[in-house]
Amino acid sequence: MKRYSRQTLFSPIGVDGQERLRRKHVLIVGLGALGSSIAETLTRAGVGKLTIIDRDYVEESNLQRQLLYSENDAMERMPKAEAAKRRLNEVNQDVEIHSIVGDADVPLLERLAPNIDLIMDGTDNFDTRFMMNDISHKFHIPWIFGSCVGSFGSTFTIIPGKTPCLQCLLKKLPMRGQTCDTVGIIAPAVQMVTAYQTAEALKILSENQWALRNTYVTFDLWQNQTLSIKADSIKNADCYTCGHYPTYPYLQYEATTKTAVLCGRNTVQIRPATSTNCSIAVLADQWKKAGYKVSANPFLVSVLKDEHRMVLFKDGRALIHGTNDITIAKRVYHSLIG
Amino acid sequence: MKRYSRQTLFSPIGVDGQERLRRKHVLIVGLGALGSSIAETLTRAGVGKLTIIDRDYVEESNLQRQLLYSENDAMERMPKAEAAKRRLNEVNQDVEIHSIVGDADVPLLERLAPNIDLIMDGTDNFDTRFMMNDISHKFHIPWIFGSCVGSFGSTFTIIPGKTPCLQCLLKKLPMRGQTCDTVGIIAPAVQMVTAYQTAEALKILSENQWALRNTYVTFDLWQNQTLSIKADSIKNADCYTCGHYPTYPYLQYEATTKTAVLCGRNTVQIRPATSTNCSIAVLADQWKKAGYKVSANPFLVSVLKDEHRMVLFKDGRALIHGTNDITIAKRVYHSLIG
Amino acid sequence: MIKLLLFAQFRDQIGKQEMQFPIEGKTVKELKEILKESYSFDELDSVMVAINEEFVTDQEIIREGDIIALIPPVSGG
Amino acid sequence: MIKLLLFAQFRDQIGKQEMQFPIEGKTVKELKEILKESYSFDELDSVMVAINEEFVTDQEIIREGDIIALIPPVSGG
Repeated sequence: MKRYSRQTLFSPIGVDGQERLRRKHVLIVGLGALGSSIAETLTRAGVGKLTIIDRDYVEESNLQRQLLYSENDAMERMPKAEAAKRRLNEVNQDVEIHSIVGDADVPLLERLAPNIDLIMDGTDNFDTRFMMNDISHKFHIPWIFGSCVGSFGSTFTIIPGKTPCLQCLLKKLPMRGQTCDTVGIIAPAVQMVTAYQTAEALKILSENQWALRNTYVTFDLWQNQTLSIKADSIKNADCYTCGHYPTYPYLQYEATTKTAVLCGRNTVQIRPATSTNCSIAVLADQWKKAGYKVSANPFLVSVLKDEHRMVLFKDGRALIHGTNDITIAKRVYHSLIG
Repeated sequence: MKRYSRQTLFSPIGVDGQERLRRKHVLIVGLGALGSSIAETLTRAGVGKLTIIDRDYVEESNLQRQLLYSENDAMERMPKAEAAKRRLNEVNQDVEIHSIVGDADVPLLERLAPNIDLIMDGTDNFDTRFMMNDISHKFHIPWIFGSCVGSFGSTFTIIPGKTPCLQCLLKKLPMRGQTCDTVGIIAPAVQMVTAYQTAEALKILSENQWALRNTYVTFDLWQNQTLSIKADSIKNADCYTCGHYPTYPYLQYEATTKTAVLCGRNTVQIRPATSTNCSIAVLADQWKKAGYKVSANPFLVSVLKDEHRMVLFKDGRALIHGTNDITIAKRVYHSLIG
Repeated sequence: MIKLLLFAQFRDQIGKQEMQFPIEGKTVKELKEILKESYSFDELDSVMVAINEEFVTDQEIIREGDIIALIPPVSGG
Repeated sequence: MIKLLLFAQFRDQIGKQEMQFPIEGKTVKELKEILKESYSFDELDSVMVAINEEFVTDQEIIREGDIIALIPPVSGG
């Protein structure tokens, strides 16, 4: 165990905590900036088993902030889950890496959940996060929310039966259009979120729950702001996810984002879970600022991103033209809307 | 510039800021946990040129927290500066990496300084930091201090002519024996320090000095403490480094740590810059707790670390037995004393 | 008087990270309405509100000297 | 009464992260001496002291209600 000597010397972990880490299985959903950094830290730390999920492949514009990936991965358009696994194996062969190239949808998460000790948030959209939140509570698995954009980030550790859940915090799916593809992102903001996330993960995995932070942290590294906010009082006893009579709404078919390939049109339709009233003007404005070609009328907005054109209707429905591939369509959609 | 699109979309950097980054040359002193993380972030960010210095080679016990390095590097005992360079080249060929396997001593730092825009602290000892502090002020180069141990870390951005310097903060060389080899270290503490350090670096390199933090940050990730401390009032006008009549004491021969190989004895002697009264009892106690074999009397303490025995005298002088190699001797010394 | 801390896009919109506001006695919901009208803040429905480093609901009544933070959820990662 | 915040080894030594102390009117230097005698804190020479989130010198006089942080420099990296 010489390999982990600096971690076992840290007295709250110690040799026993290291052995507990080794027996744990962590699910990382999403392997973008947050997910790849979390995966590297937990692999180096000697967690027993990681299951990593991502539907995307490595692109040149990922390299600025996404650890694990090399220029070669971008050139080969390697799926992130495979590229990550390859590098993680070079870094620590002791850790069993189970990689899944695909969508983290309800059936997949329900199948994986029974064997998982902790879920880490590496996603870039609230659709998936609300699913993870329901899975976490249905199967009594802690999960650690994290998100960032620009120089701004947030994180919160959610313990079923104890803390408020993501629904208690957010009430409804936010839809804002502030994404890494519209307002950018700097790597230190990612690192700060994952430093908080992985510190909490090490506490849970080494069974030091007493040390958990219990606050929602939010910061802006460029503006030099940090806030640590108590959240206990907003735990909602009637919450459909963590309340007394849970229904796990985001695991129901009606609540999941629907996609359909429009035959012969080289187009995918995406219909979000809840029909939000999206502010087309705000989105159009943000996309213009980010340098995309945009045209809008009161009913819809059309935006060109690389070789795809997305048309977004006021009710939140979107058509992604230029592809028959649902994965690509979802990527375009979430990169522009969040 | 598609590669940096998420960074140029971040409006305080933008396309112009990215071009400014590309024209900068950063010196990273030390490539342990802090240095390797800083090097990876700045390389991915597209800084024009990095000079990286480290005297050490990769060991198995580094892998738990030091990015860039693989099991293979540890097996081959690759010098850190070379192993780092190899990985950085895989990650971003645009960035020119100049690697130096060796000691960051006064002559080397004086030779490099005239071409450097920013110095990043990746060291594990205050000897080197006080030298960097003097170099920074003599050549008017900003530098960003960082340090960590256990779950605890600190960072401060030092701007010559503006902020207090490391001497103003610390007055004298601390000598405490709390090092990663005695009380351990968890990777998230490293990441948090480097998130702060690299955010400040991006501000300086993209010429957004207005956004600098101006406080000393210290945190404990396990105890959930963070403090951001104003430091202006301790800037000392009589400081020998940043005051009106600087003498740059740590660049003088008398103030540098002296080493001597004791011929025929397979032993190196290390004599620290200032003769400190070290508390032998405290050090002995810490080393015992960390699991090393220790014996002490009122005049000296002897500690066994791997195949080396170090004998430390009350005046701070140390003998490292079992080697003729000054680099190895310094490594043992700093890993146990700091 | 209360102090309003602004994060992310709210800060960008106003151009500073804090504002003073004479709004004690009103609820968080009323504060949101004022912000919407006077500063055309958007999407205040999904923003999180903390008073003195503790999350509160829309019904919470604001008191003299409170420090109120508006925290927008962001989705990136 | 003042509040003392303890970091790193000081926290470990006392076993808690804060303490109350009736020490207003005294200097930081005197506080250090008391801590050395009563709690056998070591190496207080090189510790950094902040009062209300601002670094101070040994000569600073402590006032009622001050929050004092003892910050040990650590060398690791």
